[in-house]
Amino acid sequence: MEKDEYLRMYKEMVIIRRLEERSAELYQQGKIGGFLHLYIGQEAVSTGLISARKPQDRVITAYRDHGVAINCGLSAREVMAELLGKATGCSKGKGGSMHLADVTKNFWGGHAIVGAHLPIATGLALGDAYTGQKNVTICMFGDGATNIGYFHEALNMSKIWNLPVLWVCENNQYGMGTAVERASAVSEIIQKAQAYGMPSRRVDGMDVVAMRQAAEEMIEAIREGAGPMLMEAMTYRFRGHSMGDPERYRKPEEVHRYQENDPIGIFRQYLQENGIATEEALNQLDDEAEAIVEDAVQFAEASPEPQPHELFEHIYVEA
Amino acid sequence: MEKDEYLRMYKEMVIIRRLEERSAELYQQGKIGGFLHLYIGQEAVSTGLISARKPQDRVITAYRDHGVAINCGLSAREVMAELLGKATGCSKGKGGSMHLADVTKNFWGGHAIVGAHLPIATGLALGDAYTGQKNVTICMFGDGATNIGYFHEALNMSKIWNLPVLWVCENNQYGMGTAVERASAVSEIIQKAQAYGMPSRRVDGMDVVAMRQAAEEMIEAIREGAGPMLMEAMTYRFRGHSMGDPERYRKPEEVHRYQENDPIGIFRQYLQENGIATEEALNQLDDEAEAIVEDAVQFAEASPEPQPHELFEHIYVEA
Amino acid sequence: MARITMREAISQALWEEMERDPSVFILGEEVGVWGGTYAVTKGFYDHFGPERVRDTPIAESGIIGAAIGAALTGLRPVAELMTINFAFSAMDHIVNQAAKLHYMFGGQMVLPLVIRAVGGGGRQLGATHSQTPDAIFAHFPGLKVVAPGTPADAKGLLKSAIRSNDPILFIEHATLYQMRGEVPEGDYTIPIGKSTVQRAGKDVTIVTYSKMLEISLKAAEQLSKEGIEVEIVDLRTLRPLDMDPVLESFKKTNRAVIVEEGWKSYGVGAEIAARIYEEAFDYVDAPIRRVAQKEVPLPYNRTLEQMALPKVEDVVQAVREVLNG
Amino acid sequence: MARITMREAISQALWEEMERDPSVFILGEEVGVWGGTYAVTKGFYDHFGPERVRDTPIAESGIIGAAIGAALTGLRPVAELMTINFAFSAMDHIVNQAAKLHYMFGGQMVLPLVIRAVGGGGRQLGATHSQTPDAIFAHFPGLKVVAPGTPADAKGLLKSAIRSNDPILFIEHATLYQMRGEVPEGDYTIPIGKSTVQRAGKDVTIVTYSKMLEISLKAAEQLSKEGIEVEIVDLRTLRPLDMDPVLESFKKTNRAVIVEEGWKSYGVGAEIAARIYEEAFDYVDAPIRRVAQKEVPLPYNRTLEQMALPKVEDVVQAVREVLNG
Ligand SMILES: Cc1ncc(C[n+]2csc(CCOP(=O)(O)OP(=O)(O)O)c2C)c(N)n1
Ligand SMILES: Cc1ncc(C[n+]2csc(CCOP(=O)(O)OP(=O)(O)O)c2C)c(N)n1
Ligand SMILES: [Mg+2]
Ligand SMILES: [Mg+2]
Repeated sequence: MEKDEYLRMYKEMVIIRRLEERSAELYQQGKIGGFLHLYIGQEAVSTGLISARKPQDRVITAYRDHGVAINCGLSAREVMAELLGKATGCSKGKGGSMHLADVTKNFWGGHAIVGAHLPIATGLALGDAYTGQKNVTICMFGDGATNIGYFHEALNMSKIWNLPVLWVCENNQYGMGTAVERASAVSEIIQKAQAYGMPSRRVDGMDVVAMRQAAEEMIEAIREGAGPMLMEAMTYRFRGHSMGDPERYRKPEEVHRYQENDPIGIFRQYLQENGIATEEALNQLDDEAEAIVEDAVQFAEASPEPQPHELFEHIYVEA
Repeated sequence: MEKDEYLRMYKEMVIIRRLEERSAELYQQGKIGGFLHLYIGQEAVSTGLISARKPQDRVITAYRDHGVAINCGLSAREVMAELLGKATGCSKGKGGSMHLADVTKNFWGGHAIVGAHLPIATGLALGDAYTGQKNVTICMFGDGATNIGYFHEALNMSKIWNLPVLWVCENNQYGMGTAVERASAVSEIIQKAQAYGMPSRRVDGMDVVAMRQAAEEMIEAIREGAGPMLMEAMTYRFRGHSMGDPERYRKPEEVHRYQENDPIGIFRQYLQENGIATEEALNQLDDEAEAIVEDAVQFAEASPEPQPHELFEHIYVEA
Repeated sequence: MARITMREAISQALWEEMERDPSVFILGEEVGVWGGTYAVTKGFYDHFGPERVRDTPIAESGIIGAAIGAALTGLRPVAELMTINFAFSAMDHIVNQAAKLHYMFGGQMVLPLVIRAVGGGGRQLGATHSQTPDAIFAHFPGLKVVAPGTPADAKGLLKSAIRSNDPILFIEHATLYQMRGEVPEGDYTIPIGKSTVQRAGKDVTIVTYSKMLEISLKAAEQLSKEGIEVEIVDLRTLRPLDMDPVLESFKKTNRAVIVEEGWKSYGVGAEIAARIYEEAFDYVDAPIRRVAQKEVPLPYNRTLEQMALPKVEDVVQAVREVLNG
Repeated sequence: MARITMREAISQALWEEMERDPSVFILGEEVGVWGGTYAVTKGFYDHFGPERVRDTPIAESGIIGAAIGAALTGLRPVAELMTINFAFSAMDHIVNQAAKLHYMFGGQMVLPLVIRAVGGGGRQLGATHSQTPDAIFAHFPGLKVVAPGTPADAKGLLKSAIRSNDPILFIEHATLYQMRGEVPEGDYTIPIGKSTVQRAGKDVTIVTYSKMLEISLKAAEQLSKEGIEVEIVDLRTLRPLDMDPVLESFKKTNRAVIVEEGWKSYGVGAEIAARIYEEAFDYVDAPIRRVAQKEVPLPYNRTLEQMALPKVEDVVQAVREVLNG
């Protein structure tokens, strides 16, 4: 990897972190409504993963989507504006936190029904296979999502049709308050790949470099016709499931233990130890990231609400 | 096994065969309506399987249910009457071929939505676990049913809760016209058990003795708390999926090859070779079986239609 | 114009659209090798090949989800649900995904998607396999729901549906496949969302669609012999609902009967009746009647099942009632 | 009588029934350790243990299927769907299994099953998470659909539901959980399938239920200041539908407004309007009005979302219209 690429990734991770922290504040202030699922702690997963895709590769994920959106190249401005429900948001204020998307950047959302986007991902890849394009679809979902039938139907179909999908389970070890072993008969999610005769790989999702490398290898193999694969990224969310989670299901010590394993801290150390960046350079990136997020907040706050007539737009393409 | 038990099983298989043949005729005559799925070729599966259960063990299956009903102890009369939609049918003429049941015999139906009865089976077993009864639930389904999400949700739940269910896939190698390998990423259905960390076993479903033995072992292990298991019974349906199947998806030679492997013929030979029954004794059982089915047809034909007011009965328990 | 069956008309529309546009393809259970459970896609697999006539596993959510995804990439999938009863096994993908993606993402996602599904009772298939739950799908804004009652409409509407950029549930009726009618050859389209008068009359307006059009036409013939001339408006599309021809007719006849195959409560007839009263209150001369299915899960037994389904005599009687009412 | 919230009332009903009858148990996502996403089952897990307050995987068909199976064995499961929007992911099990097994097998299967589901919009949850699709469930004979609008009704109806031997979908409204009201202590039941007058009046009848009762009561207060006395009939149960109190009221007022939160087309109001016209035609003095949600997938933006939902002013205006109409 080029040095610039490392730094770009580092900065993206910090942008995500800052954006999530500011979102939490704006939620507390009542400026963001609905459900808000923060990506704090999981930044390395999508940053490493998405950095390995080509622009023509499609990305689709669940409602924990702010980080993914940034990694896909959406600006912090249009993400923040969407969180505030503004007309300048990437989904025109109609989607909100759970429904970010920008199809021109091949980011296909942000989906709020657990697991329901997996069959859609199969379809995105089917579309590419049908037209003979060598694109890969990257579909991300949580550990909890692997227990719903949609997962099963989607993975099976992708395999019988040998479709170019990289299935990425972000195993943050809980689906809301339910620990993975209380909800899933097997706690290693990769074991589920065996039911589909699908290659699989477990990756340290706190290590962005490991994620990047695994993603590159798997995406290129899929692009070359290896068929769908399942990646399990081991990670942890530092915050509650969404805002207002009483967090009765885990001990603060557990959270602290993981927080010491901060993906941004790990990457920082890696960059310094390998002489890729100095502390000052990283601090400067931190400042830039912070400025970007602050600008985004200001932009979003200053942006207009959608016009009332927008309520009746986009129900159908054809009236 | 006792000699009597062998003979009882043999006779049951022949009753099923005759009953299915007569059903086909009655369907052609327009006396049976709707969909009719014959069990011809698969008799050894449920005969061996159900013969291993205790009366308190629950049985639930799909729409290919006539044989299972007979094995569960429903009379040929009430089965045939149901096929003809008569008031004397086991479901009062309201269910038809796909919805046979007799809960007093612990036969919980006959279900027509592919795979939808699997979560219900989880619930039957959950009921027994809740009340501390050592009953086993036997849930049968086709190979095609293993691709729908219901299968996944049900098997996973049964395992995390360690419920007493024997999952039995009747792999007759086709779901309608779709060969198992065209629909399922793995063509050995038992491989799907790995996604649930569930013990599994493949059994020759044309051999009633093998079925009986495997079922005994698995049912008793489950009764003793081993948790759910998956059995795959390898079998074949000699007739079309239902009446009026154009059978474009398989060659007559393939069907003939399997027909030479007739489960009744195999069992007949086994009984003679092991000195359990003479040819005459078996012929006599054949005659008895035929007489039972003929009597059932006459009974069914002579039975009354449901009263018109029945249309409005049983919508609710409480008005 | 050729006199062909509804099955042939639908088959023809599919075939022609596939020939015309390589982005149109079919997926569903038994659509390929088998030739379609109702033989609608017979011969397609051999002609268009397995990529364009794609057999799927039994996985309804998977099928509709895959169709949605493919549509998002710009293709024009026609997903077949073997029967509409299995739409419940794909409900989320139909009403929560297909119906909402365009709106929810601010218009950037476009889904040129057709879901074909066969509905209707009367074939002794029992409660789970005999439903006409059209109204519940029509309840969701974002989805269009089309249900033709004649071979010509089936062809014209299906072609329009395939060319449309909106997600459309296209409901066919199993007992109409054999029905014959004149169908224009070649490129024949009918706009989605337009009701139409299928029989002119002056005394009573019957509002109906799909299979019940046939029943209503028979009733009309019978009534005509008694000198009662019924006008029949065929909705053809349940959402968006075109009330104009209904209201125009009603303002002439001042009396209406609504005939639907599904259950009465919370069904199609309720909406039509409510709208007529709302939009033509001053023209109402008698209470509007609804003819619909008895409110029971349909039983297997033939006699009971027939008792539960709306019949010609029910329509005739309802018309007499509104004339006397 | 204590003045408690709807949340407490529901919680109380569940708690008391579980204490009373060991065959009652709860299953669903986050009902246990978490204490219920809406805190309805807070404290239950510690008191009743993991067998009776069973956390499940995210697998809605699995949950409802398991509840059906357990009910068939004679238990009384109360299955919780985290929100009614996820009912689409269990649609087949709700409308094809739970609603039909009793009938289809000739009465031999009995399902004492309650499915609790939280519905409603107004919290900026976006299109997939804000629905009020009550009407579509009420369309299916075999299922009962209950949706209380006051804490007392919530308690009394939930207790009856748990004791009932029929499958019941019990719809709660997320924005009503904080609502307070007098609730009888201890064994208090209300029969399923009975509408009731929640406010007496003589000028106009409002027919409504669930959250819209609150909106309608506010509208009534406002109108009362202008001397217009509205009578409010709360349906409470959508199937079986009890029209008696509606018709009795209507025969007195001769004017009606129906207020529902869901979409208008093919919604609850259509059915109520159609029935009033059918059963009290001679009493109609003005067209019946429906107040309902705008026909759009609910957007996230707060202003747009509020525009789409029925408001007090909408009800007030509709009442004025029927008085002038
Ligand atoms: C079908 C469905 N059921 C339930 C929910 C409610 N819900 C939202 S997120 C969630 C937990 C998902 O956990 P997981 O897949 O592990 O993702 P994570 O939140 O950990 O990223 C649940 C139960 C939903 N949105 N959709
Ligand atoms: C959810 C659903 N989808 C489709 C169907 C139509 N259908 C009925 S049987 C069947 C094939 C099932 O195959 P399999 O499970 O292998 O059982 P078999 O018929 O071979 O015994 C299909 C597709 C259905 N009944 N339910
Ligand atoms: Mg998780
Ligand atoms: Mg099979």
